[in-house]
Amino acid sequence: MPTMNMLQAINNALDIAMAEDDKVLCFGEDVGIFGGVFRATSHLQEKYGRSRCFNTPLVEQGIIGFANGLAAQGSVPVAEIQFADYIFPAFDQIVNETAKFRYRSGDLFNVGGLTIRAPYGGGISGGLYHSQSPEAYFAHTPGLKVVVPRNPYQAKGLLLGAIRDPDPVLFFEPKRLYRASTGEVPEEDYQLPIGEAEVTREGTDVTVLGWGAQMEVIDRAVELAEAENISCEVIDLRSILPWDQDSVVESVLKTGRLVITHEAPLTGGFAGEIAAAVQERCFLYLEAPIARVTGMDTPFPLTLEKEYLADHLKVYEAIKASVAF
Amino acid sequence: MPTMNMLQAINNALDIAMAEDDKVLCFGEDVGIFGGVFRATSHLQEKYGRSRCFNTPLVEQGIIGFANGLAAQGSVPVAEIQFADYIFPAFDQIVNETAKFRYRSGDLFNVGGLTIRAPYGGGISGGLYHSQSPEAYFAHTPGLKVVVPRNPYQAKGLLLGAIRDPDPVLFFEPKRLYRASTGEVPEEDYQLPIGEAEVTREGTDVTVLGWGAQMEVIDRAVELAEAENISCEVIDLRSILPWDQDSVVESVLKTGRLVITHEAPLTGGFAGEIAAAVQERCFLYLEAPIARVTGMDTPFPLTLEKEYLADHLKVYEAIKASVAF
Amino acid sequence: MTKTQDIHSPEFLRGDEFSIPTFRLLKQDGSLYEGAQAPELPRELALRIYHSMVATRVLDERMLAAQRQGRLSFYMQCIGEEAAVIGATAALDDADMIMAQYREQGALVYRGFSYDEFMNQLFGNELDYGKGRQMPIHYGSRKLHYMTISSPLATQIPQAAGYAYGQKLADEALCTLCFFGEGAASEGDFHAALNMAAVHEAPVIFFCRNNGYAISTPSIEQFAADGVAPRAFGYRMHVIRVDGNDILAVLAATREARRIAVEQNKPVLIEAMSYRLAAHSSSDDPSGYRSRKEEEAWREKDPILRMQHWLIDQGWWNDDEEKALQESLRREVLETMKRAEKRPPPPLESLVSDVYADVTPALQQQLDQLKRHVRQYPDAYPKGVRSLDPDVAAGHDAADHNADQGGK
Amino acid sequence: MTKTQDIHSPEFLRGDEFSIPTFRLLKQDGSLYEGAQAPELPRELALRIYHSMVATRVLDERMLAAQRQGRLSFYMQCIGEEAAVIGATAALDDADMIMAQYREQGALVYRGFSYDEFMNQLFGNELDYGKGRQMPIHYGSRKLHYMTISSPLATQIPQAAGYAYGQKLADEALCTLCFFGEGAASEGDFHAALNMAAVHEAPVIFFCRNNGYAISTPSIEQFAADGVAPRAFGYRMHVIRVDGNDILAVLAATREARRIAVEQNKPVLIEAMSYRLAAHSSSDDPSGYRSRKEEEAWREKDPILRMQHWLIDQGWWNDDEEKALQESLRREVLETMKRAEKRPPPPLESLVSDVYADVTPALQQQLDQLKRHVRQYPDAYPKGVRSLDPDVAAGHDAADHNADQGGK
Ligand SMILES: Cc1ncc(C[n+]2csc(CCOP(=O)(O)OP(=O)(O)O)c2C)c(N)n1
Ligand SMILES: Cc1ncc(C[n+]2csc(CCOP(=O)(O)OP(=O)(O)O)c2C)c(N)n1
Ligand SMILES: [Mg+2]
Ligand SMILES: [Mg+2]
Repeated sequence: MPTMNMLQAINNALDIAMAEDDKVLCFGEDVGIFGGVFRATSHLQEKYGRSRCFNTPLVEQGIIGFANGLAAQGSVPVAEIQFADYIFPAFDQIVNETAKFRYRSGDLFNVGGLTIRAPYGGGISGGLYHSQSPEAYFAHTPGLKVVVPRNPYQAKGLLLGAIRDPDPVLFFEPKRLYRASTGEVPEEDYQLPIGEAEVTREGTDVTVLGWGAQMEVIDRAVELAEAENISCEVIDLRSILPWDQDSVVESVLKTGRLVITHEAPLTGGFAGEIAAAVQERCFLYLEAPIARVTGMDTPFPLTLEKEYLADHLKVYEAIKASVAF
Repeated sequence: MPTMNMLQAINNALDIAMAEDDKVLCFGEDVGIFGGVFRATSHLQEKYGRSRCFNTPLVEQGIIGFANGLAAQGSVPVAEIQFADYIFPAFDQIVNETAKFRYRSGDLFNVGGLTIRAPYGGGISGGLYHSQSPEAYFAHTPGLKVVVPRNPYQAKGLLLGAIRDPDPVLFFEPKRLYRASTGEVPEEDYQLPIGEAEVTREGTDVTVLGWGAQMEVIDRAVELAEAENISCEVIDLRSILPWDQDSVVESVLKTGRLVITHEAPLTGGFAGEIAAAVQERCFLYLEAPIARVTGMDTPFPLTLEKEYLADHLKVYEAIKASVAF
Repeated sequence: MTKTQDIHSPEFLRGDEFSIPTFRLLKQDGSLYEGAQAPELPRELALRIYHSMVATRVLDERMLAAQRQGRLSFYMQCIGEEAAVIGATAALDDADMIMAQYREQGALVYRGFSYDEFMNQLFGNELDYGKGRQMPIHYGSRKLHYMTISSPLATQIPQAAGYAYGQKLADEALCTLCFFGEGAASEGDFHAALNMAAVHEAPVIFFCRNNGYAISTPSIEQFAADGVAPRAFGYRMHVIRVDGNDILAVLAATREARRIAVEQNKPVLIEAMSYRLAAHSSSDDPSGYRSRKEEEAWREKDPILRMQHWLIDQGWWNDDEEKALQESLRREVLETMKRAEKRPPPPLESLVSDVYADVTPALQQQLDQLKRHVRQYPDAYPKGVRSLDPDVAAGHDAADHNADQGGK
Repeated sequence: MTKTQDIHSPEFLRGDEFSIPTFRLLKQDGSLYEGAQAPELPRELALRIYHSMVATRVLDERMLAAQRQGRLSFYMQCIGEEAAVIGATAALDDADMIMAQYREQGALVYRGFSYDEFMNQLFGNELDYGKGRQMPIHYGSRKLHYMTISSPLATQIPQAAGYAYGQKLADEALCTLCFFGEGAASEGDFHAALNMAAVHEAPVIFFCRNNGYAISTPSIEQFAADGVAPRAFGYRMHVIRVDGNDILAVLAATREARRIAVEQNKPVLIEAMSYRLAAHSSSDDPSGYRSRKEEEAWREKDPILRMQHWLIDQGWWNDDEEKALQESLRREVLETMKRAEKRPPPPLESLVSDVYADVTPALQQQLDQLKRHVRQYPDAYPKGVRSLDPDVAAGHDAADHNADQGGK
């Protein structure tokens, strides 16, 4: 099996989707001949022509508006937003249009073919506007699906799943891992399920939950914890919306403890939703308060980024505190 | 003391603010001679002239962009978004600009003078796009303040507080109550504090928390509950961001139970944040899971709106279930 | 890079240099302007257009009255703009996609949307294709290639560009026509749409109904330029301004626009100059922001009367036919309205379907919980409880109608 | 309502009719075009402009090198566009507000932002006015009326309209100049801004740097029209296109634009035609999307050399002066860079200040928690721990500098 980094895995998934179905289109700012500023769409224009892989003008609301129209028409657009921080000009098209297209028309029309890809997250010295993790904004929006992969294998399988999913999917890519994360990825076509969490490590003392680049952070924290004989069950949520409550609840019923971590600020972050739902379903089984390890309630900083981030040491401390409660 | 409905109270607050400080400007779609589609800005153009109260072109991102610039310059803009459902085209200007203006400039510049008013909420047969309650989208955004009044007295005092607050404030007005809610409102200038919840009724068995139009729903539910001898403590959160954790926690430490209700969909709604924070701080004192009574995880419907809404009967059932747990 | 002429003194242009003329063919009395030539318009098509205009007007008048009587929560009229909307639609292939704003019910009438179909949407009953989820006037029809209306303004404009681009790739020789108001054209989405359509050569017709107002805001507070048409220069886009009350001019202009769009894969902008004769909606009262006199001046330019005069001149129409048409339409509106009012609401399940292609487990749980709740308080939720009672649900005839009206 | 001429045949305009010329004064050899007249430009001002252009170039070259050496995380150069940026700034009153995109450091140089101030921002140290929160090149200066740069494109354009409207109400006889790229002009905010400024008569100059590219996207994939200038017609806005490499033309055009803005309260659009000679940023490599040949052709139009030739012709400049200037600037850049690099980072408290006017209790708690954590793992957070150690914090000289550099 070949080794790929996450960008290669994503590029490979797009290639497979475009080869298979000529209704699949890839576009966005600098996506054409340049292959995107991160090169996720490299060579796709060469292979599939300018009408199927192209640069757009610099206008996110236009990109998603155009993509909504294409999807309604029956095409399968994969639109790239250059950085998740720049998805907000398209917020109306996504939240008021994409999300509500099928519902408001009573299923006469839908934009289920749409996938929106965007690199998200910190750890790359990006400051306020190249570091944000906006998944929670979209997770409050019925009608959308929100997916975040943790490594190249997941990225390829989930992206193919997203493109073929009958609902519109926001696919947030942890850009810190684009080149840093490598692994074996099958050449051939495969899909991973949307809406299902994955238990990546079994344990008994505490459940540690995250998604995307935080999974690497969790792994490092768990290593420290296991060295102290704390047995951790690790869950990659993978889909933020809809999210796999049953898997999380099942784990917490077993461990009695839950630590959730994400990069986005605490207040209104998706960990709040998870904590609220889990305390409701696991109330009598919880042995410690559900802990959240997140970004601070500030815009994303630069020079003190390391201090700001929800890193492995903070997660480790939260695990210890939970077990010691 | 004169009796006012909520629109009159808001109009009165704007009038006082404009009379006091000629840097205060009111603008938005149809805000000028027409006085806004709900007439919240009636007569202000007559009184203060077209340069201080005016119609804008139909472009929410422009309204808020323009308002951000005015605020940075030292003016005190009070921008109206005709319906909260139409605030999303301005999402980028609010979330990436308004919220981060002071932080990113190291306090060289700020848009603290800005207030954004928008009618929100359901119960008026408005369907998908005249009923939304988007407070949670903004509550995940450090740098913003988010305020929701429950009655005319609160509306006037909180709006004057918002306009004079040194930070940008989103002021969501429960449009269902615009004319339906009336009460005594002092003619003169007064302010209510931003960031402080209010205990509107004391009780011992369960804390029931909400904001805006839900407070009326809560009152009806509590009436039913009190008839069953359930003693309810009722809290109006008033400020969603920053929110008054201490007051809520204090109450829950006393009652051991919490029911939170909002109109917005469940998943990612602000009740999740409150529940997550409260379970952390009150873990050993909770006698039942924190309950959330909210809109369903769908776009806002029309014909079946009554069924959809988090009404008094649903809140009442949640109170009973919490007490019976 | 741009290659233009050089100048050596700083001369500013202002746009006034380039005034865009208005294309007109038909005078109010039904005769043609000197030098004007009517587009090809066989009698049958002319009558289809005229019938649609009248049917739209009758519907509008009746439904506003119904709203006033409290039978309907909300309504929006097309009055005064029937020629713009129906003329544009008649210039299209019936399979072209239409993406409208909300004041274009005439397009649906022209394509054959029945009064029953209108009424089901207006009353949000169980036969409404939109399943009673949107406010009145948010029609849609898949079989008639009419995209379901969405309230947020201008969002359909970039969508139309994308839809048309997809049509081009599918090589269907079809185009998309996108209606919007001069107010909506202020939104950022307008700029995004026109630019993207021009760059990517999408076969889309942007049809701006400049009716002078956006709710209370007159167009001079909407933009400083002479209308919306000059914006086309910013995108190097074909553009024409047309008298929106002139059915022949609208038809001719839109036909030519369609030819450019479909044959050359180029977007076109049409600005139809008209006037919103009615209030913005049933919630609005225009007396606060404009004069009766202004309204009267425009009432004299009524597009339906103008076409009627022309038809009579052609010998294709007479007063008796007019009377008969009006009467039969009025009767039909009343009958269909009564039918629709009586129909039950959509079932409780419709609250959670279509959020996703399949109902998610979490939504199913929310529905089940709601059902339990409604059963507990049946009197509090008369609409919801109905669909819970299997006898009631089975007893009526709605299911039969569903099959042939679904459109999808 | 719009009153225009009538036509009776459906003629579509395409905008090609209205080609906007380019205003030029100075040839590359330093001589004026025939018939051209230089704007009033006393020697002292000319040299201030020229020094600023050179100082910007030197800064750009040195800092890109520093980035390549790994001393700096990121950099963006203005190379090739110095005349556009500095010429525009020199036409303003120094108290006019400038709201820039990110490639306009020349404007700051011209207004007197010191190399120290640049460096503190670039290295995000404790003296950075922005407190080390934004990426390099996000400068701002309150005392120099230069709005802090924000990465999201085009957001400053409607803000500039609002800022200028506030200036008008304050009756200050000042205006706002807003810089943006031809790429950013595709954003919805651009349309919003120009329309609002035109309708509300804000004294704002929209200055578009059309440098041919938005990262890899050439302007022909950005818009179908001949540049950005024709969009002005859509707003009935004064517009001029100017050779952006021609310092005299930019100066003359912007002065006239300022006069229109301040005296008539009318917005103006200027499109400066130039070329981004360098890569988009230090993260970019243009060889994948454009040719050396194209770059070389533009390198021959270097705006600094062009002005230098003119200055030499005036007898105001010579090679020795050039050499001395270059050397002293290079030395200064290196010295200030070394100073800035060595300065400590902002204190941990800066993570939570300025989110709101006052630190909220919740943020104070988050900070306290972070402090405890950093104390527990001091080696993991070398930057953060520094400000926790009172001896270290008191020992250095930063506090002294803070007072006179704060700008606010
Ligand atoms: C994004 C958005 N903002 C505001 C509104 C509220 N609104 C509904 S119609 C309307 C005026 C539209 O005017 P115009 O586009 O000229 O169309 P007309 O009503 O004249 O046909 C406004 C402001 C909306 N529906 N969507
Ligand atoms: C809203 C937004 N979208 C995308 C980006 C990423 N981005 C940064 S610069 C740039 C190109 C800008 O081109 P242009 O406006 O022509 O300015 P230039 O770099 O040529 O000076 C892009 C796409 C951004 N910063 N903001
Ligand atoms: Mg209109
Ligand atoms: Mg550029």
